[in-house]
Amino acid sequence: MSEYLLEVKNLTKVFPIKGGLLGREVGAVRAVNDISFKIKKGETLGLVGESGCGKTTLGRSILRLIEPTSGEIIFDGKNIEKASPAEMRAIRRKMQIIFQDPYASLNPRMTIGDILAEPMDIHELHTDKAARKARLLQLLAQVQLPADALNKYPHEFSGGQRQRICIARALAVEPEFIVCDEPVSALDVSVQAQVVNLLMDLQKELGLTYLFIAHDLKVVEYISNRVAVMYLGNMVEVAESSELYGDAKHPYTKALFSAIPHPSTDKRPDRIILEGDIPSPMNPPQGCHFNPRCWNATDVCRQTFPSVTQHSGTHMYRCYNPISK
Amino acid sequence: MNLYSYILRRLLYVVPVLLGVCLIIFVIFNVVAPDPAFILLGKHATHEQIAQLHHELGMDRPFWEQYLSIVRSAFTFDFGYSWSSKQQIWEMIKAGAGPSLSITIPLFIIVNIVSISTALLVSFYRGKMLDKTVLILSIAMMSIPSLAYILFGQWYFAYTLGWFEISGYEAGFPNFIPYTILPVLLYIAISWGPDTRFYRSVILDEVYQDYVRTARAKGVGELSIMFKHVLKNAMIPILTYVIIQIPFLILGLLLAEAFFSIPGLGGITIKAINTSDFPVIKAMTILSAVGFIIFGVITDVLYTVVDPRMRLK
Amino acid sequence: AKKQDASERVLNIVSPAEIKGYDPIMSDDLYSGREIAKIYEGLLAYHYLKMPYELIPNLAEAMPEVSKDGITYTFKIRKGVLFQDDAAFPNGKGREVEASDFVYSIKRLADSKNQASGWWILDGKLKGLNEWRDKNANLPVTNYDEEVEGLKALDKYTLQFKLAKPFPQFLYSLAMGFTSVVSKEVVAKYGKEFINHPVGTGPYVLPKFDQGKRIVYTKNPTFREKLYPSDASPEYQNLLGDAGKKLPLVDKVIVHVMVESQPAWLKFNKGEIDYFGVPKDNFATAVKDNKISGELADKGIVLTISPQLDVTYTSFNYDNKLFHNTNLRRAMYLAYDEAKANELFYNNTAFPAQSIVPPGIAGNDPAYKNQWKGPNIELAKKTLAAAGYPEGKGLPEIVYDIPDSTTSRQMGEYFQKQMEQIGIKIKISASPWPEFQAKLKKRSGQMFGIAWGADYPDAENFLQLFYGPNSAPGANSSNYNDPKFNKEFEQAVMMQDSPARTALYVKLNKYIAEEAVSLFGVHRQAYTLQQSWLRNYRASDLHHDNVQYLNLDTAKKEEMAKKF
Amino acid sequence: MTEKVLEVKDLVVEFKTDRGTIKAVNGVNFDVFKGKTVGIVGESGSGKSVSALAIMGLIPNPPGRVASGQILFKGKSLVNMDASEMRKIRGNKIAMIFQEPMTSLNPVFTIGNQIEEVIELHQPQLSKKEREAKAVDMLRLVGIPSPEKRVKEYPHQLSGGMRQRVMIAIALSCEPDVLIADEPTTALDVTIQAQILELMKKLQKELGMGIILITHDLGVVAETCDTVAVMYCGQIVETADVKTLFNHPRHPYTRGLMNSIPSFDSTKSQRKERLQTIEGMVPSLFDLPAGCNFQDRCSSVTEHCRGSQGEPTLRDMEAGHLAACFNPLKQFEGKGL
Amino acid sequence: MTTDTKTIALEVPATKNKASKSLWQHAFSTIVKDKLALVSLIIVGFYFLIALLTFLGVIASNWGVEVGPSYAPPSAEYIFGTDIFGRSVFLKMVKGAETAVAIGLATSFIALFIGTTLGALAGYFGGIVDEIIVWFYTTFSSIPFIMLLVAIAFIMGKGTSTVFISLGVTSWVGLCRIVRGEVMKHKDREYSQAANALGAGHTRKIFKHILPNITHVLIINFSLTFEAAIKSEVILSYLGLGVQGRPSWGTMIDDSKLELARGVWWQLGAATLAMFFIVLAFNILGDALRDALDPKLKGK
Ligand SMILES: Nc1ncnc2c1ncn2[C@@H]1O[C@H](COP(=O)(O)OP(=O)(O)OP(=O)(O)O)[C@@H](O)[C@H]1O
Ligand SMILES: Nc1ncnc2c1ncn2[C@@H]1O[C@H](COP(=O)(O)OP(=O)(O)OP(=O)(O)O)[C@@H](O)[C@H]1O
Ligand SMILES: [Mg+2]
Ligand SMILES: [Mg+2]
Repeated sequence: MSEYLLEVKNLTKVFPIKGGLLGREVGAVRAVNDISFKIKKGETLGLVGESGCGKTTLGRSILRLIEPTSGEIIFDGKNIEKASPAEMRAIRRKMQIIFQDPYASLNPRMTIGDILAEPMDIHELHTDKAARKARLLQLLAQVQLPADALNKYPHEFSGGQRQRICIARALAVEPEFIVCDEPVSALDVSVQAQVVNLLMDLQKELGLTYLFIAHDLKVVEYISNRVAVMYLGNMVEVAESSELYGDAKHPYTKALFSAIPHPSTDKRPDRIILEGDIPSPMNPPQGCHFNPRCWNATDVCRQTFPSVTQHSGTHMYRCYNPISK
Repeated sequence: MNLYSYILRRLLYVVPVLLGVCLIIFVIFNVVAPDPAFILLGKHATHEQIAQLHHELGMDRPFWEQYLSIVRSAFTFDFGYSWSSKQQIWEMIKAGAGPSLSITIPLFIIVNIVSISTALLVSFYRGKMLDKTVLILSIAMMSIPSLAYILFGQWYFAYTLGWFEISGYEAGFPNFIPYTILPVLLYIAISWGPDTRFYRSVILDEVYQDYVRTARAKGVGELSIMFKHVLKNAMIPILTYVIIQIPFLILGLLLAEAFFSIPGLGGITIKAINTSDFPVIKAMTILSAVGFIIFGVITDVLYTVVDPRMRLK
Repeated sequence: AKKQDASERVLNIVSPAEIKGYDPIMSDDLYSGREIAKIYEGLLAYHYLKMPYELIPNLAEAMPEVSKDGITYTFKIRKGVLFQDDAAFPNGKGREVEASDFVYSIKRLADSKNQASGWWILDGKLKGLNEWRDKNANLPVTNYDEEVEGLKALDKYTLQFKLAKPFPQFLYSLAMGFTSVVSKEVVAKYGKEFINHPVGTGPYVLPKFDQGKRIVYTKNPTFREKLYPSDASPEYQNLLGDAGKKLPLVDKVIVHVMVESQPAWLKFNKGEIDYFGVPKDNFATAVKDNKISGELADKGIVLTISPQLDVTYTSFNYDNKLFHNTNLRRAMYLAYDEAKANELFYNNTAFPAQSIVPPGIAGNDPAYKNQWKGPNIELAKKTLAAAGYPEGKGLPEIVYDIPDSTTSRQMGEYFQKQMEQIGIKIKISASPWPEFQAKLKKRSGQMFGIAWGADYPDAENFLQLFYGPNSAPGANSSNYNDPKFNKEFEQAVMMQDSPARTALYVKLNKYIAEEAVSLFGVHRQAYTLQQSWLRNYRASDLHHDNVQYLNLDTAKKEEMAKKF
Repeated sequence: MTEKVLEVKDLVVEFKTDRGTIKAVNGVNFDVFKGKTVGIVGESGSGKSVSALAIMGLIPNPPGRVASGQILFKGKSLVNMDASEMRKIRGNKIAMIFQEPMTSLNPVFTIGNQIEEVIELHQPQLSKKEREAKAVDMLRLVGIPSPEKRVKEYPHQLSGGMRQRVMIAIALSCEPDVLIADEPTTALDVTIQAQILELMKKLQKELGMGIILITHDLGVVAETCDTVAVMYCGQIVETADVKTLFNHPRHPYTRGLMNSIPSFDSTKSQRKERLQTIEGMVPSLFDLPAGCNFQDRCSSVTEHCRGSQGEPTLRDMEAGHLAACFNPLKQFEGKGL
Repeated sequence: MTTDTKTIALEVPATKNKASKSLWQHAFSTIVKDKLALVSLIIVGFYFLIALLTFLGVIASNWGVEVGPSYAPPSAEYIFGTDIFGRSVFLKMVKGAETAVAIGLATSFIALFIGTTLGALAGYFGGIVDEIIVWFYTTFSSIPFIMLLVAIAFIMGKGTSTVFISLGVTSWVGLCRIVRGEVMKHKDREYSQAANALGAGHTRKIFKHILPNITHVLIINFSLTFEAAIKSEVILSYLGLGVQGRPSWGTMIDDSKLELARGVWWQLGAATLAMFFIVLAFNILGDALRDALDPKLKGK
């Protein structure tokens, strides 16, 4: 078995846009375009990018919550995009997802006990009553919630607590891999820190592997071993998180980092302010998708889509005019 | 996609729906409904006459032919003859449309103006006494069955007080006016409650939108907010509600026409129901379904006019 | 209403049902029949002021010559009678009516393509007519030129009928709307639309029927010289004021079609209607002790009470063997309190029916009392026991079908309550008229509450309701089939009016009554209110053409106006 | 110091709810100076937006009302001001930008129309032509490319960042003295946020207005504000000029907030230590504890804080630095960032 | 880690002594607090009680008995007067409540069943299933209500069950449309996605996750259908398609169209009054339910 828990190869997801006479297809959004990456066991891969660039689509495609258009997903050595429903169910025990909005991801009509028991029902785990109860309490303890939470409803909890419940639900099936789709974006800073700590503690304790999606670079950089940057459906740069921050090669990465407001009043290097808007994913610009906003763009950028450049062992980017250190 | 192809597409959808309507009509009246022959032949019918009538009515033809003939009538509006009155149905419809419209059009206009204005007014004073009073009043008025309105109105206003004609109708403008005032007024009373309530809730939905707060922050006056910002946004559900009433306008007001002896389509429909006049019932059903579908399309198209978000590039 | 020209005499009347159209062969529906009779006429008519009903010539010059064997009837028709002016005729001028027009009109009635609702009156009656009908049924176009033996125009003004077998009631059919004369030019011109273009010979014209709720007739300018009768039965002597005057007497007739009785009654009370049959539920307001109530009397309104030629009855479906049990039927009859029903539903104005034939028609024996007519609960219980169902035990629930109207529903509930007294369980099932009809015709019900109104004043028209061969879908909706009765009925039908025939009618009538073949309810009376300014009104079941005799006192009307 | 354009004194805003009356804003004080930016930070529900709406006179009534306190615009009191007079100030002298760029514009009017409306209201002397021209100018000013075309477009045709620029254009078209920006960039991506903040700074310099910037992002505050107020449960718990506050926070809550943000430091090579957190959660406004509202989450809580001394009030820590705390951090203890 | 577990206890303090409330209980307590809604609830409950008691024959079983003269006006003796048979109009009105409640319940349940099933199928499975169901209800809804009623009466013949079925079968379209929309929405909600990620099957997702979350829609719709059915019964009675063999408010009103002209207004009055209160109560209750049950207003 390889050291990689998850391997994504040339994953593409195209959403057809219906319209026109008789609802024909009139266009398509390439929400995820030919993306490949690997995640090691116990590693956290951060994924950043602006709104609509395809982060969620990528995350959900990996779990086949969205059926990918093409590409391969190899999880734990198994190619999952052809798995039968029964196989898929077994695989889902090992892969879980946590969503951005903790309130929306809890069924408001179920108690926390029901919510946490559901995965066990589905996978027929801990069917014995006492064992079930013990497991529920263990889960609550793992996410640092009191035992009396079991009989309560989601609306009785604060945002941070709800996110913990979501985490507990994901943990209920003892997964190896969790896609965290912006799990802290909806939370206040003080609560965000609690959840980030919890996720990191759990990783240490249970040896989890994360794909951590966020648009907050600070959090991503903090939690991840490696960070991937997406722009308009494409992965434009991947590197060790410290390396990415210090030595971004793609102008977009650079701009993204420089745009982060620093909670300090010290002088900072000059900020790169990008011109213009993010283009529509329905008709991305020709060539490098970033070219209209890029200050380094040359003719070639406007014509051909750049291929992957392997910078160092773990650092890759797609750019004709990478920024030198 | 441009507006025209959108309209065309919506219109094309009319076809399967109309075929469906015809199918339902066919199943009900040609397949499962009781044999109409007895009604038509009167008290001295013979077996021979019944068989002949079946032939005459095409009831002995294969089902698909019968279905096709319904479909044909839906597209040509040639509905054949009434069983009960032996009249050509299309002529009956033409004759009945005028009287029906002479009450429904004034009613439609007045009741919508009145209830939209009331709704704007109470939305403006939302939560205040006026709003609560109107709300309770409108619910209360909704809770009385329309038959009670008619019975009472005719007896009290027309007969006891003598303010209006008791019943009757004369064709032609303005001859019909004295006859239509009372039914129109009664139906205004009947529809005012539900309409006002609907419009109020639609308008209130808009009143709490963020853009209203923006308008206030700009210093826009409350009246201007109601009539410019809110009304234009509320226009979308209002339009739907208003336009969807139109096909029913054409069908007339069943009860009113019966009680006020107005020779409209509503009366024709009631009579057809009472005499099991299937061709007329079928025709009325098809007619109103066609109206309903067409006005559905019109609504969709008007959406794109009123709401720029629906405007297609 | 709008102010009407004072010099113009306008009669305002109500039709409580929709008018279906103006084709005489379709006039079986009473209300359409009345409208048709304003425009179309037939060979014979009933004398307006005679009681009992008396046939007199109308378009016929005189009553026909009848051959001894009762088979051949020869008519001379009136000369100079014109069809009303219409575009169908050359120059739009109506032409003279000829004997061949009658032949044509009656063949139209027989033409199966027309699906005439009046065909039954001639079915099997005229020689060769049924054969002609059957033969033409399968032809694409009916051949009206083919001669029929029983129906011939001997010359321009002579018309001859030959019956298949003697049938004295035949003459009544010539006074019915079905046999009114129509012109083939008009039929040809309007085709299916003929029904909306009435062109007859009668006193009033209607240019086009537009399905409106307000039908306006005007005087026919080419109407022949027809005079108000100068003789009358004793009870109608007071209606001779206009004797000898040329008909019609009013210039314009407006018929208001008002299906709901409330507005019609309100309108009459406002003086906007000239006469009006009192709806049952307005009875208490209108009439007390057969006298008009004070409020109405103040307005000068006059009440007319007249017996109707009808009978209400509850009939059994004899397809169901259960009802072959005479004692069961009698028990039910005994349990039913007709007097109370009369009070509830007819304000005590109807005559309890002892048998089927109503008073005023030969065959009704005024002295006869039906021993099985209730209420007699004791006897009913005994009889029920004798029937094999003591206290209703063993008797299944019986479904009682009624047409769905407010009154019928109430009557049904009443019947149910009555039967409960002796332990018979009744379930009421109401259907709208057409479905109710279908149930009768399909023989699918168990019991029905219905009524029969005379088509013509002859006991045969009532007794045939139990004649086996008339079973549903024919008029015998109880499907009663008693060979003994059938035989004697057939015999009676052939007889000319005579004491012997009357005796036979009486016998048959009593037989049906004693057997409790149906539970006979009442013979109703019509209560009509007239405005003080209305002249010459007489209530009648058969005078559909009465409007031409009516007159208005315009001065009186003006005088009374302030009271309204 | 420059001219004081807006003064908020002891502002209390109450809301009536099913469960009783809450004080969403409870005794808030701050001043806005010409050409300067006041930042208001705090967690969700701390009363930031309500304070802003109170200044605009837009507290929804019912259920809310300004229960007491003063809001002075250039010395004139805005509380209880006549509605029509208030309307003349709103959008004209004091303008506001809201958090949700997606829903704050009226979807059925063109953006040109919506800009013109505010000009028409407050500069009635301008002709229709001039108004149109001004709308185009405003769009150009906020950096919308080809503004002549854009004026005819509807909000749904614009991206979120563009819409927020349109909101800014509307707010600035009458050159207000005070601009209230309620989380103007929260809904936007970082790169777009940077554009918008840059734009606001530029325009402030050009127009010299005072800005109230409401946000929960300390980074944004640090970069754009001159003075900062930190709100907690409807009260300002600490206020100071931006440098002082970030370098020497005195209130434990302020420090807690700062510490819970992951630091962005490339020098720390591998996985970092745990983040510092503020444990617990914000108390419900329905049952605030006696004494300090922060007591249950505070690391340096003492008996004082639990009500024996009443509520802590803002006290001078040093010149211009106030904190509402019985046990403030030492001046240099608070060095967090 | 140990320190953390200690602080947790602090975290959920507020709810400790309060019993945990589901959204339903919450909604109920909201309604109970609203005076007008509470009164409406009591009125509705009262009608149901009356209906139950008449159904069991405890009261008004003697409605068919003659208690006085025909058409006696209201008096101390005859509260709402008597009808043509001298039966107590009051008792008929009471008995009519049974009919009304039966019609309301039957209609609403039939409509609920059809509407929910089709709506859920269409919304959940989408694609061709959705298209067929949408086509079906579009077709259905383009036929006027009254025509469908009549048509169904033709097929089914007369009787109380016809009234139930015809009203039920004509009332599901609105609900179906709403359910479809809601199901579509909830299907894409993150909690459904989460269930998906856990490997939940269709049945589980529909019945455990989606349907419980749209019950408020069903309840609100139920109350609307209920009230509309009671009103529709009048029209059906007028058309001669109403209930038979027992009193209903519709037939009472229909009777009164003949009686009114003779001054007998009490049948109309009694039936209208009886109907007025329950329809009014249902309307107010419907509004209150909407406010109380709408999850938009809760939780956040
Ligand atoms: N079901 C769908 N049908 C059509 N287009 C879709 C669908 N889901 C997503 N998209 C499009 O795919 C693109 C990527 O969406 P996605 O949600 O993955 O972005 P994201 O990076 O997660 O954005 P955010 O930061 O806003 O969550 C967007 O342009 C979106 O509009
Ligand atoms: N219309 C209202 N009715 C009742 N309570 C309200 C209303 N508006 C605001 N509140 C309450 O006032 C308090 C402060 O709200 P406010 O919107 O000012 O918070 P905020 O600091 O702007 O938070 P956020 O960062 O989430 O925007 C909250 O507890 C809120 O529940
Ligand atoms: Mg996303
Ligand atoms: Mg806010």
